[in-house]
Amino acid sequence: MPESTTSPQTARARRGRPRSGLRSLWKSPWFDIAAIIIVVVALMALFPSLFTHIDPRDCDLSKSRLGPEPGHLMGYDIQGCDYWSNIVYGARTSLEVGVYTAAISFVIALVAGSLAGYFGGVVDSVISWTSNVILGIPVGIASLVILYQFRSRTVWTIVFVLVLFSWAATMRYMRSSVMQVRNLEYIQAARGLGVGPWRILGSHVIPNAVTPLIVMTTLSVGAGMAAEAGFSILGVGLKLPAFSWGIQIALASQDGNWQIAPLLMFFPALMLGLTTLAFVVLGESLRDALDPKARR
Amino acid sequence: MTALLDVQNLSLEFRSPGNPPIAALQDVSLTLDRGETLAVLGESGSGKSITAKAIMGILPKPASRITGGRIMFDGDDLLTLPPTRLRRVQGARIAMVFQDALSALNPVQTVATQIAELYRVHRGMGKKQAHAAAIEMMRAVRIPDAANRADDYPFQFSGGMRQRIMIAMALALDPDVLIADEPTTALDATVQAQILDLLGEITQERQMALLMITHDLGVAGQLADRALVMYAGRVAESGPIGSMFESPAHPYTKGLLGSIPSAAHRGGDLPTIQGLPPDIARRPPGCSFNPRCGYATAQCRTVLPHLDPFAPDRAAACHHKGEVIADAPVGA
Amino acid sequence: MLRYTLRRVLLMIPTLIGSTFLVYLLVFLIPGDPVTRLAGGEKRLSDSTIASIREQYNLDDPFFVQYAKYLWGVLHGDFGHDFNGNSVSTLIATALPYTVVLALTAFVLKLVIGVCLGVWAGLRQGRLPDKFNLFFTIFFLAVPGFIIAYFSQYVFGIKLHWLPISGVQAGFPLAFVMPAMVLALETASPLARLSRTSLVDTMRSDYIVTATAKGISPQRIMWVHALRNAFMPVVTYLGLSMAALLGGSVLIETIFNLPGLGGTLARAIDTQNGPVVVGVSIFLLLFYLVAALVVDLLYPIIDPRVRHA
Amino acid sequence: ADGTTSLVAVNNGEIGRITGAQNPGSQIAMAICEPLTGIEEDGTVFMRGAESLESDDQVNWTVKVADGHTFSDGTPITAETYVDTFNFVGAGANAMPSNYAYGPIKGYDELNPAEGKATATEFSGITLVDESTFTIEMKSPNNDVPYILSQLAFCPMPESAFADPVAYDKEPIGNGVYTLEKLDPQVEAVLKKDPKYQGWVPDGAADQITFRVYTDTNTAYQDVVAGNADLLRDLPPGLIAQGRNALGEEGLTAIDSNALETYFTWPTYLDETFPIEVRQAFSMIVDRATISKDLFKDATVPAGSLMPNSVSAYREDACGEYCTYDPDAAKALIAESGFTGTIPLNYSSENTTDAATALAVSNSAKEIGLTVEPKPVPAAALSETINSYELDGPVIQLWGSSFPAASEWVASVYIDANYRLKYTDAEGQAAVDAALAAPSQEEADALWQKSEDRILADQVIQPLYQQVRYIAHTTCATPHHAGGDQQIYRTAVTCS
Amino acid sequence: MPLLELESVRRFYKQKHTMFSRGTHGQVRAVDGVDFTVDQGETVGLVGESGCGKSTLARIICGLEAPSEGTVRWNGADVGAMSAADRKSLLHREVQMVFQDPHASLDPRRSVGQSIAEGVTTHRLLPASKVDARVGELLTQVGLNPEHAHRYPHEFSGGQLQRIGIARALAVEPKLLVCDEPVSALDISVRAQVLNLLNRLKRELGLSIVFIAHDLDVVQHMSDRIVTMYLGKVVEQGDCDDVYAATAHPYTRALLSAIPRKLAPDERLERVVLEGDPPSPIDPPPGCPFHTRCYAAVERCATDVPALRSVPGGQPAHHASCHLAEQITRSRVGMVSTLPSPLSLSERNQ
Ligand SMILES: Nc1ncnc2c1ncn2[C@@H]1O[C@H](COP(=O)(O)OP(=O)(O)OP(=O)(O)O)[C@@H](O)[C@H]1O
Ligand SMILES: Nc1ncnc2c1ncn2[C@@H]1O[C@H](COP(=O)(O)OP(=O)(O)OP(=O)(O)O)[C@@H](O)[C@H]1O
Ligand SMILES: [Mg+2]
Ligand SMILES: [Mg+2]
Repeated sequence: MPESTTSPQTARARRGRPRSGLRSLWKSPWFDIAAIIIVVVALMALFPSLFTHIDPRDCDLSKSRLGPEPGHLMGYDIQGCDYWSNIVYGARTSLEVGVYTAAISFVIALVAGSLAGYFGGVVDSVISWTSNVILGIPVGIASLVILYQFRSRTVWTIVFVLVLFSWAATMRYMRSSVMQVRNLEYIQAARGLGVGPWRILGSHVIPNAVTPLIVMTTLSVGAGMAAEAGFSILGVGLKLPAFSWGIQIALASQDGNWQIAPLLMFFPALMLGLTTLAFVVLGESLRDALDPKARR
Repeated sequence: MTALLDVQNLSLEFRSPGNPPIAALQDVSLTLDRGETLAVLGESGSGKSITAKAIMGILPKPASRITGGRIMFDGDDLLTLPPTRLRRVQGARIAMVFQDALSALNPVQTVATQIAELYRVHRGMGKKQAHAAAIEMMRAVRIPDAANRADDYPFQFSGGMRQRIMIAMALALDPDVLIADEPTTALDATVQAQILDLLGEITQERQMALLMITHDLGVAGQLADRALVMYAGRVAESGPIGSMFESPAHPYTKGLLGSIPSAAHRGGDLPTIQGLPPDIARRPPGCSFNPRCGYATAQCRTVLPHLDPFAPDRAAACHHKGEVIADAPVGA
Repeated sequence: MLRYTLRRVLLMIPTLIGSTFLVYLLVFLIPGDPVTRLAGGEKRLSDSTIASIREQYNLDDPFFVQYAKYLWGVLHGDFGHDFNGNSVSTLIATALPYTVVLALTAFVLKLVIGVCLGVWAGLRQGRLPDKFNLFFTIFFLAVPGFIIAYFSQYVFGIKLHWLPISGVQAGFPLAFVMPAMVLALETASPLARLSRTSLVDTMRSDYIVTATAKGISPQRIMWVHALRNAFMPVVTYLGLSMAALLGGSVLIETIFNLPGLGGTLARAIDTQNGPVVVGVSIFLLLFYLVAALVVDLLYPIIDPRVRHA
Repeated sequence: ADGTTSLVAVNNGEIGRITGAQNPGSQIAMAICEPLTGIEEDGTVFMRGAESLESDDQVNWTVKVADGHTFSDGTPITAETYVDTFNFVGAGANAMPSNYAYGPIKGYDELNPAEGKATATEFSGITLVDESTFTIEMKSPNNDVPYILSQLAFCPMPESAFADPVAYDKEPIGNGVYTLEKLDPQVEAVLKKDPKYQGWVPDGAADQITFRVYTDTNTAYQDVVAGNADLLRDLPPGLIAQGRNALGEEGLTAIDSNALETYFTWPTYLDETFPIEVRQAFSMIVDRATISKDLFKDATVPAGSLMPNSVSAYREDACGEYCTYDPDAAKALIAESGFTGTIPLNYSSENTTDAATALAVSNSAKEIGLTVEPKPVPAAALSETINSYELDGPVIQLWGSSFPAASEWVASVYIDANYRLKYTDAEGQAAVDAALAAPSQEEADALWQKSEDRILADQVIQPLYQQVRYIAHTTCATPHHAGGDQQIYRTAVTCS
Repeated sequence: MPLLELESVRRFYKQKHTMFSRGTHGQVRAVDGVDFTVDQGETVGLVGESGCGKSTLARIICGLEAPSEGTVRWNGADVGAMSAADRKSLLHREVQMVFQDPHASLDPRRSVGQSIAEGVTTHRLLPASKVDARVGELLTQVGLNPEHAHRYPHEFSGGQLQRIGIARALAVEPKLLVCDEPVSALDISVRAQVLNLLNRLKRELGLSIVFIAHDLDVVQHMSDRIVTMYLGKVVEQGDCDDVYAATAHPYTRALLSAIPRKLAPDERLERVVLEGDPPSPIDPPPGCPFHTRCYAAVERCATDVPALRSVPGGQPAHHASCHLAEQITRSRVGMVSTLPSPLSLSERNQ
């Protein structure tokens, strides 16, 4: 065989193609916006005092539900507390609950869905059976009862319950796309190379089947944030007074408060929406970056 | 008189993030008339399929970009034709057989549906009628037991059968131009002969123009009137197939013909063109073929040869075509 | 295929038993004694009354005895009673039609909205419709459902007088249009997103190029070629959501005053009425299981390469 | 169309039990029931099913049943009907939720032993005299008997009801102004005026009343605004402001005599943990005026008394300094007590106004360095904790009277079955007993106030606010109430 | 003992995937009772009509598909009875396949370098640091550029992908390479390079090859032995020279005669044109499956199934399933004169 005209080393130096497309992420303005939102919200969660000097519980009841004014950009909440600092301090719980829940159930769904979809048979039956039982239980009571058993509840307790009841549904997306991919010829080719089932799953099936799961997971970040509020209100969530966007939305929605002061609803919903948007865009960019055909 | 299909100086680039664009096609020109068969030969990876896709208007987006040239079909420039008018050309007047038939067929539609779709979309036929016509086409390309297999899915067919489905699809609407990208590679000799006969018949009877990409010089010789040899994204040589095979004017063509195996080689190595096939991302300066060329001179390493006509209907992009022709003919 | 179906149907039995047991246990474990609240808000029942009521509903038995008695009843077609003396079967039978009508209407609307939005965005990837899809999704995710519900009640009920504000008095379709629409909008986001993304993925396949070469319009390519290929996750979602819709959206049923299953279940949980909770749950679970089975049976029809073991 | 009037009233939530219960079917029960007595708007009693009700000693009461009154199915109502009903409902074994109302009658304890089987099947205090007369003997002197007998718990039931009271509840046969035409617990109940009914009919009572189930207040409100429903009671704060604009004066009525009050209650078994100074301080950091005005937008009024203004013994400021917002004094008190812990403030998680209150209290406690932890508890769990004396801190509790009498407010604090505070106080109890036996209202009121002062001094129960009932209605409906308690069937209706 | 041994292997596919289909009715008989062996260092050319079951057979050999009936023995061990670990370390380590459709058999989300390296890393053939170099070497061997390793499948031409498929299979250094039309999309020069490479590996490492191709010149050049299939069955097999020179089955003959030879048009004697439609593998005709299209068919062909047996008068290893094998061998119908005549061949063989 003839020799190559250039040695591999010089060639690589000349056309330094990144192995994965992750670097191209930074090229998209949408991704930038999403990244900025996430960074800002994360900063809020970590260092709320960077964003506000007002104690969120320094309240004056007579200012209840007053609108924005200088120094109080978002006005006052129902209790007459500065709403902006409430929002800032709410970032932590909301972000933690939303992101942890989404991330953990993503992982569980990924694993369970892949196993069920790829191996089928008994594995599938067991996993599907479990998920069916979970889906058949009314989440309302189940989470109430479970959370009630915990005397001290942290963010992780909430996340635990939310994950417990969310992986069962998301698992099915993974399962279905794995079922679609598992018989394709390149999977057979890998099998023919003697690649073990786990490697096949990890490096061939999952990358080609994970898209729907990413979509559903990023969308669920907001859902987790909202669900946390329900627990707090019911008395099985975090110890009150707690701050979170979910609680703020829930309080604003009670007793017709939103009719008197719609902004109380607007601001936390906006934050929740922006954060979800950021994660959705992030997921979308990630997906594009992982798909060699999508790169521009 | 202009030809039915006239590709002029087509140039095309591939782009990918973080890399300089790759000029996949440079100044590719070709013409094709009614009833004529043009064989496109050339190195693997030289841009044959890309040329075909460019004509079809189905280049991969957003990776590729046409940087120059025109594709005239029946008086229209396909590159600037509005989408709705282009669609009336695609499939109906210009049709294409794709190189890899499994990926090119929709995995979740039965093969008959996919053929019938053409009748339904372009001819407005009813469902039943289109289905029947589809089965008829499947028979024409010699799918055994066509009526019974019509409702099978592509993955249930063998490689050659899928390829024939692609051919059936391309021929379904009696196109004016058929672009066939290695249409018979997966067919055994008997079926291949039948399909080639069928193609020959259609070009004769219906004055269809056939642009046939192939590596099988036998097939080319049997079917084509003219041939076009591509090398590294450029046209190396073009001309009537007979005279070209007899006296190639480009060293690559010559090398190609010289690589045809014969009984004499049994047990030993087959002849090849020396050197490594070029990478279009890194063409050497001057003539792309110069590192592998026995005729190469200093001029070849610096000056890009143009596709010069030299005999009636023949052209070659070589600084030394005279010498090449003069050398003794090669091969069988 | 038939074997697979049979096996799945048989598997439903342990699933049902497992779930009812769990649900019953959960109700049992809900903190607090349901009976103490029967007198209403403020007044407290006398101890003797509480004792009598507990006896009446078997509440003084240990858990397993309660469950056994319940199961025994179920096997004899008696699903028990709520604390107001309504039989659970009647409750379900009256609530079910509303829920089914609402769920089906919402399902159809949602399917149309979600898939159309997805396809539209997929067709114009990166352009305005795509962005619209994104913002639609986020908007309906972030804005609480009741705002949309109240807003549409205000606009279409009070201002325009097109539709009744609430209740079932107007019958189908009038009474169901608005709640179904709101429910559909509220839940169409994931569908829109999912179908859009799956479609975009699919649109990068080679056979889409073939379709283009056949001179088929982008719309037809989307609907006929890409959609079915992209449909696996979408159908999965639809299956799950059909079951969820039949479970009823408590919020929408509450706001629009539809006496459906969701509300029945929510109230039963609230009053810790085991028989009702379990009764409704069995029902919903059955829906869910059937939906899951249908979806699983649909997979190989959507994509013939999928086989069930 | 034919000149008949009709009313569509909002029923908050599913129609539960109608007969023999407090809520939520009681509005329907009121319309189909004619108790022995009735209550006027100003809180005075008048005879309905009874022709007369007399007693010399406030212990033994003689009831003469009005002649010719029948159940809607035509069955005549006699003294025996009442006696049978009372014996039935009063017996705990029959599991009638309204059983508690019979507590003051002699023989109740034998019928309702705290544990074990009942030792009697009939009230020893109730005797049938003749066809139209029976007597009731109370445990102790009780001048509230005319009020007590106005309660739904004392509605007569036909004999057929006793066999299966649950079935009867679905098709009740009443003796009141209306009969139940149609009942669909999840959708609506339709009542029609009973043409055969002989007794007292409220002015302007509609020919037909529909109780339509609404599960969402805002929706109900919108339907009232749109004219699809006529009457909605208990508007939440957010809707009151809204209603003022949308409905105006003629569409929004506030009942100015109140019958619901919210308290902080401190179980006495926690006295060690939370000494009296702490309780006093706690009460003083509550800014009742601002809570009512700003937090609840006037849906409540600050309470300074354990009784609401619908009771004649009511004083505006019985509580004095401890119900006045004074953080500095509170701080001093806490310092004095040396208390450093956390006060968990329990409330029912279902109650959104309690939640807002708890948070407000917690916020203002923080200003003086006191930690109050708002602690929502699922309603059933909360009742159970209260009933089993296992609270860990004060609890926000709502109390509503069944009739406008001071006993319903002050006396109930001493009855352990109500708040479960384990509160006893000999002096206060004596005042209560005396008040119940007092011959005149003035004397009684003075005694009530005295016992109220005792309770307030012990700080076991602290007034917070009284709910103001706001009613949204269409112009054709004029809401009516009886001593602060709105009774829908008494709404005067002008539209057809 | 042959390296690979297939014993009456069958593979039926359910055609219509309805809920209730059962039994063998309506099944595609893709492979219908094939006995097949490959020896160490041997190249077996597998030819046959499109759709006759070659790829299916190839997949069965590589253990990618289980036969419906029959046994496959690799190195004497029954593949069907192997444990998963054995399969990996024995079968997949030593038998590799080059897929007919190079595009579909490459993971679109992995760079071709990753795909090629996969076999090497799976079987831990090389330390991680040397894998890249090995990939580069393999790419060079098949005439591609080492830096192409970082590209993704969709960035390659059909012929390039085909070579990547070959590189992937060679990466594992198998004992048996099953090539399903490995060079069909390559121009002659590159094809020659690849074929030379395969032959070199065979010479140097004793690689065995099952070579499926339609280009009979290539098959002839590569193969020691030829197997012809028709409708899921083996109809002729024997040493390459014997089959080419003394073709005993009319179908093989038809195949040989159909090679397009524009370059030497006049050397063809007579082309055998197959009449009629190819029969259906769902419902194969009775008797000899080829009789419906056979130019030499006689009455008994329609009823009697011919057995695969030694060609009378030919080499003992030369088998054909034709009642008329002897006549066919003698006739010159469809023979191509560029090939040595049967006579001279037998002379040479002696
Ligand atoms: N998964 C499948 N389901 C149903 N039928 C199948 C399947 N795979 C192959 N077949 C059928 O089996 C027969 C043999 O197919 P195979 O791919 O082995 O043919 P082949 O000899 O490789 O043909 P070619 O040369 O055209 O590639 C064909 O009729 C084909 O339609
Ligand atoms: N998306 C892409 N990005 C970058 N390069 C590409 C892309 N698609 C094709 N190429 C390159 O373009 C060149 C021409 O490809 P084309 O498919 O036209 O070759 P071909 O002549 O048809 O070869 P073959 O005979 O092997 O099919 C090849 O070198 C290929 O690597
Ligand atoms: Mg090509
Ligand atoms: Mg094949």
